[in-house]
Amino acid sequence: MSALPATPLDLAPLEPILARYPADRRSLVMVLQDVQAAWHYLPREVLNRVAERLAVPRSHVYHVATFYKHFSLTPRGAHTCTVCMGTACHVRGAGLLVEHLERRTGMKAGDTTPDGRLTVETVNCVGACALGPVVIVDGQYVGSATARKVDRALEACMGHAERKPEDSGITSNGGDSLGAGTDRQASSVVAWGRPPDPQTPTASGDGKEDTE
Amino acid sequence: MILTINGRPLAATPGETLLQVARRAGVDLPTLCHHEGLEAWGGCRLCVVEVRRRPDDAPKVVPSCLQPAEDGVRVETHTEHLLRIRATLLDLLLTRAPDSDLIRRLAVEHGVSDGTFEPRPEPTSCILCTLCTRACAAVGAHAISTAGRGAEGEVSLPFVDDADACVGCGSCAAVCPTGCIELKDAGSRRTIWGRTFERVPCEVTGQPTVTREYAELLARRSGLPVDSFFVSDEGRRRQTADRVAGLVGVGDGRVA
Amino acid sequence: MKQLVVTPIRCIGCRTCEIACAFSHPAGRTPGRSRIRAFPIRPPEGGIPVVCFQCDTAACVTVCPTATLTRNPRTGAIDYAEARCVHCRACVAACPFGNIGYDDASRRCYKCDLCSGDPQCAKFCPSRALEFA
Amino acid sequence: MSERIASLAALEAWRTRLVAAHDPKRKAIAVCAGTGCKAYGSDQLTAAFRKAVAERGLDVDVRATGCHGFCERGPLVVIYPSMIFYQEVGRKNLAKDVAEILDQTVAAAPGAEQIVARLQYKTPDGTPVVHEHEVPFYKHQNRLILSFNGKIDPDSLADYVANGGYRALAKALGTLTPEQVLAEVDASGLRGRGGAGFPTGRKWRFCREAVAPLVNGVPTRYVVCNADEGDPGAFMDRSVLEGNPHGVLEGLLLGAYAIGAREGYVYVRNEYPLAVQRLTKAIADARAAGLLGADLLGTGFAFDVHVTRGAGAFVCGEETALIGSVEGNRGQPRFRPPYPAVSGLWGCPTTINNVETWVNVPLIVDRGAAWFAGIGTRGSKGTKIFSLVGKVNHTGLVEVPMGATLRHIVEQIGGGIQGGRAFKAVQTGGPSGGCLPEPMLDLEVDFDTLTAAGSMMGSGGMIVMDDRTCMVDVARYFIDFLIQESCGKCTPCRDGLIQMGHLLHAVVEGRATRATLDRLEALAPVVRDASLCALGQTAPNPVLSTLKYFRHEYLAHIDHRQCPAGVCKALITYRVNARCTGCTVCAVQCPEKVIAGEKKGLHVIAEDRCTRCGVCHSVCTFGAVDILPGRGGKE
Repeated sequence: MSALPATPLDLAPLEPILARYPADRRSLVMVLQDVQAAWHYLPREVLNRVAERLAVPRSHVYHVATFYKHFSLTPRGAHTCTVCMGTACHVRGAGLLVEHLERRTGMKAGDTTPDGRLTVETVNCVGACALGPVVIVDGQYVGSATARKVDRALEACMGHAERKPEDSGITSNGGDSLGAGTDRQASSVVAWGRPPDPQTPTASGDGKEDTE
Repeated sequence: MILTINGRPLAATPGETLLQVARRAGVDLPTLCHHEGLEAWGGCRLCVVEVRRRPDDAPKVVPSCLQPAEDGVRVETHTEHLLRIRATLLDLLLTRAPDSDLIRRLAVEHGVSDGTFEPRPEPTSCILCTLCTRACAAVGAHAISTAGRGAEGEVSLPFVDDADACVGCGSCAAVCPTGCIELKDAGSRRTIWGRTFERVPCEVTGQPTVTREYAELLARRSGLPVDSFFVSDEGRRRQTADRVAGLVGVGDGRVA
Repeated sequence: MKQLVVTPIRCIGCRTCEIACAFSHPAGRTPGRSRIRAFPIRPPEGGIPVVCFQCDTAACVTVCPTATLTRNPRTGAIDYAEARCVHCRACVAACPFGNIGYDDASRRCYKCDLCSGDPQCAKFCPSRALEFA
Repeated sequence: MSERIASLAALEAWRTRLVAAHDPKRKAIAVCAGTGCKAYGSDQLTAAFRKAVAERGLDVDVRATGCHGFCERGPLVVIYPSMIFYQEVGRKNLAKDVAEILDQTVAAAPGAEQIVARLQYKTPDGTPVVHEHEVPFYKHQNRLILSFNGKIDPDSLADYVANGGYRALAKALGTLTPEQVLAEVDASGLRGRGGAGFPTGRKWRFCREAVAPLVNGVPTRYVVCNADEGDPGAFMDRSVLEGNPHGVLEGLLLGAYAIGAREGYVYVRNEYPLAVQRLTKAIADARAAGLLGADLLGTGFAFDVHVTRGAGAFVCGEETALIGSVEGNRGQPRFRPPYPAVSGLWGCPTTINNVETWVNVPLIVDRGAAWFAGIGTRGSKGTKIFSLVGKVNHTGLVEVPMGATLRHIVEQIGGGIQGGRAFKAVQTGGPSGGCLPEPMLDLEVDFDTLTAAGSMMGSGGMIVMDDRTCMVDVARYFIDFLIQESCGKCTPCRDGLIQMGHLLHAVVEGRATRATLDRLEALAPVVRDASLCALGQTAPNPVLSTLKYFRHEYLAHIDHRQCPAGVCKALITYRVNARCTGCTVCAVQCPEKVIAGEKKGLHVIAEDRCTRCGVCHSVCTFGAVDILPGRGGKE
């Protein structure tokens, strides 16, 4: 899994979050939302502090934090690529887009790249069904997504992702499961934190967490 | 109020559940996640019965452990559909607890000799009935809870290893229907949820009593001093007899 | 309301009360645990019977997390509703007189329930050390 | 307009001032700012219009509005007052499109506007359409709720008031008793738009008549807007919240007044950040204007509303689960009775209605129950917004009166199936609904007819499927979806769905026998009848309805090991046909490197090593890769 932040966690951002809500159980889900937004995940120390301040048992905070799909107990990537798997997107080939991303990053949807730069995940409907399949890259919606469009969006937001010349340029056009899309393009692949083949995951993430 | 179970009219008092009325009338309804002393959960669904308010209504399947008794309602507890539901539920639970004697026994009683479904990858005998977490909450420790959602859910400590809140009272292990919570007592040492406690020995009889953490919890809840919990019942009875003997002036104020 | 009156001075230490209690609270097919204990005194005085006082503000009722121990309005006893017990043994630890115990074999607490209003110990006590009046 | 409106009269005065100030002949460029169009860059388009208008010194408004509904053709632009409709504006060439629209259409005198032909909508047979209401997608609709979306700027309270906003509230607070408001909603026949279609008036009455416990001395009831909209394929609540937040607030205000609640919550799902942003602004504006808070419009009525966000749990659409989530717990359903109307949020009587239900209320109070009851069928009154998506030409939000036929929606409004392919099924009611085949196309859609057909209204998702959608795969998809979303509380749903998933995967992967179907049909009623909440109770519907209407597809998977629609990987074969020109793209793109062939020569796929990832088919521009049912090669 990706590198744990080397420095001890800075809990300062928690105070303004807690100040916004009454200090009792009813604020728990909202507080967790803001913590997720601030740290991109729910650090253990923060959750323990939240339990204390809201006078709620830690077991209850853990009980709630592990229920909702939006919350993550492990650090997520600085960038997020979310493929919508709603019914409308499913019938228009979202599954093939997920496979494309899994091939591209060498990991399963839901994971984060070892260097902590990118999380690829699926969500069950984002409500932009008319332009299925939809992929969201760092909050930017990519409508009628094709593999090429997704690659371009990722390149744009991942900025200087290193290019690997020797990798064969593989892009596929997700499009409809039976390939309604026809534009083809052989751009060179951009490996986002994909470990060198053969895939021997390094023991511990050595890359320094370069969160923007 | 009067309601009928399997055609038999029965008296019921408001606030009673159908399960209570049925059991009082000797009707045997299986339950797993129900416990009279704990908040009703309604998750295992083994206790389901069919109810009809009016004779021609379609029967509605409801959990008898939660469904309140209503005047004039018609209840059936062992229809063919209900028996098939219970059998299937037990078949499903065998995928989680293939080695649990209770589940196997109940399954056999409902005609399921061995599981017909694909077992869970690593069955842990836990059937997620949450009796343990509810007992822990009732005792006031709130040390464990269910983590994760859906079929991947499991009972665990916060962050899997944070046993700070556990007081070592053992209720979770006691109420677990499939016995999948490990509690080891060796002399006065008690190990549960990966944490080892010392049960304070009774000053009179030397038997292990409660853990210090549990005594502190009981003190908070009852207002009694912490140290008052470290004498076994055997020891206390002897102390009481001594005191009475002293009051009455028999013997030299002490029991033999 | 009738109460179980204990007069220790009359006790001869014969412990019939313990047998009567054990037999009238069977655990399965065998006699259960006696809810009364007559502690022997150095001869010749006899013994001190110790049994639940059914306290007005009972420590066992206070600490019980699931309202398993409740006052029986008819008999005045504090009854133990086994179905509600979560085996946390708070009551055993809390009773200042040790009159409630937990029997691991039958997995339940045991305490005096005044035999639902007809205490057998008093009935069989040969020396009227125990009376239900 | 930020200062407080002190009285009902002040509100009306402000409205008359706004209407008078509105010059109907004034030109305005309305750019859609719903999520769909924003995905295609409508924000940049609006900015470009504003800059260009300033540079040209044109006296014309540029307004960002809520979602117009025709999302796939976004960014959508409508030129007022003549209602000229442009689609896909700025998708390919932003500057050119902006310049041409301004110079040819906006700058010209009214009536003499020239139309930029290439940005016009064209019907399937190619005839261009000028005005929005002439576009078939819109023409066959009856847009009551969605009409606000196109006109008003969602961030502007003034726009809403100018278009009749809060008139119903003023009417209620000024002339009607709470009982009369409730009676009006009851008489209108409005039924819950969340999915079950429970009569709204009756639900309000239960809540109003329930004993309200005192919370710091005040009998407390709550009104909640359920904006969880978890059904995949449904996004009408999103568009209403983003396009007309004040409409929802006014509905809540009217409900609170009728029921006797002083506090409300809008529970918005986490995947709708824009809706939360627009709603939060609308609430702030309403508070500043004295339309929320204490002593509203000087009438002594007090009501305030808070936005709470979901965090990714489909089950939270279920009322008691939603309550749990707002209370800071897991979104896990609770047994009923007690129903939320009697004991909901923190034990107080709570009315929970869907976004679309609430936004209907101001229309009913404003125009009267009789008007509303005049629309729709005997059992289902008013209009319903469907999100028409999937394999249909015009995808987007469709608002039609109850009773419109599926054919009218899919063909006339939806413009038929993409690529002229054959219609196979339409899925309604989300994971709780079912798939209806071609013979059902003439079904008049309302709550009861859909339920009778083995499906469900649900929130209104309508996913159209063609011959290249495998119905067994759809059933597997929904069961896999529900396995992820099951809260895990009760055995039949938690463990039953897992087993239904295994059985369906066996069919999809060609490992099934006829007995597999029997086991599915034996397990489904147990999950349906024994589950605690609607998620589990309706989970088998997609499976049961596909088994009922498309059993032959299941049998093709089982008996012949073939997937007729060419979807299920284990039961199809990719094979290059004669149209191959040897361009070698597929060979280059194939991740497994299993395609052999010389440049300009016919390529051949090594079918035994092909993983059926579909890349070759999708990158081949000559249609030279066929997907054949049945498993050639790889055993």
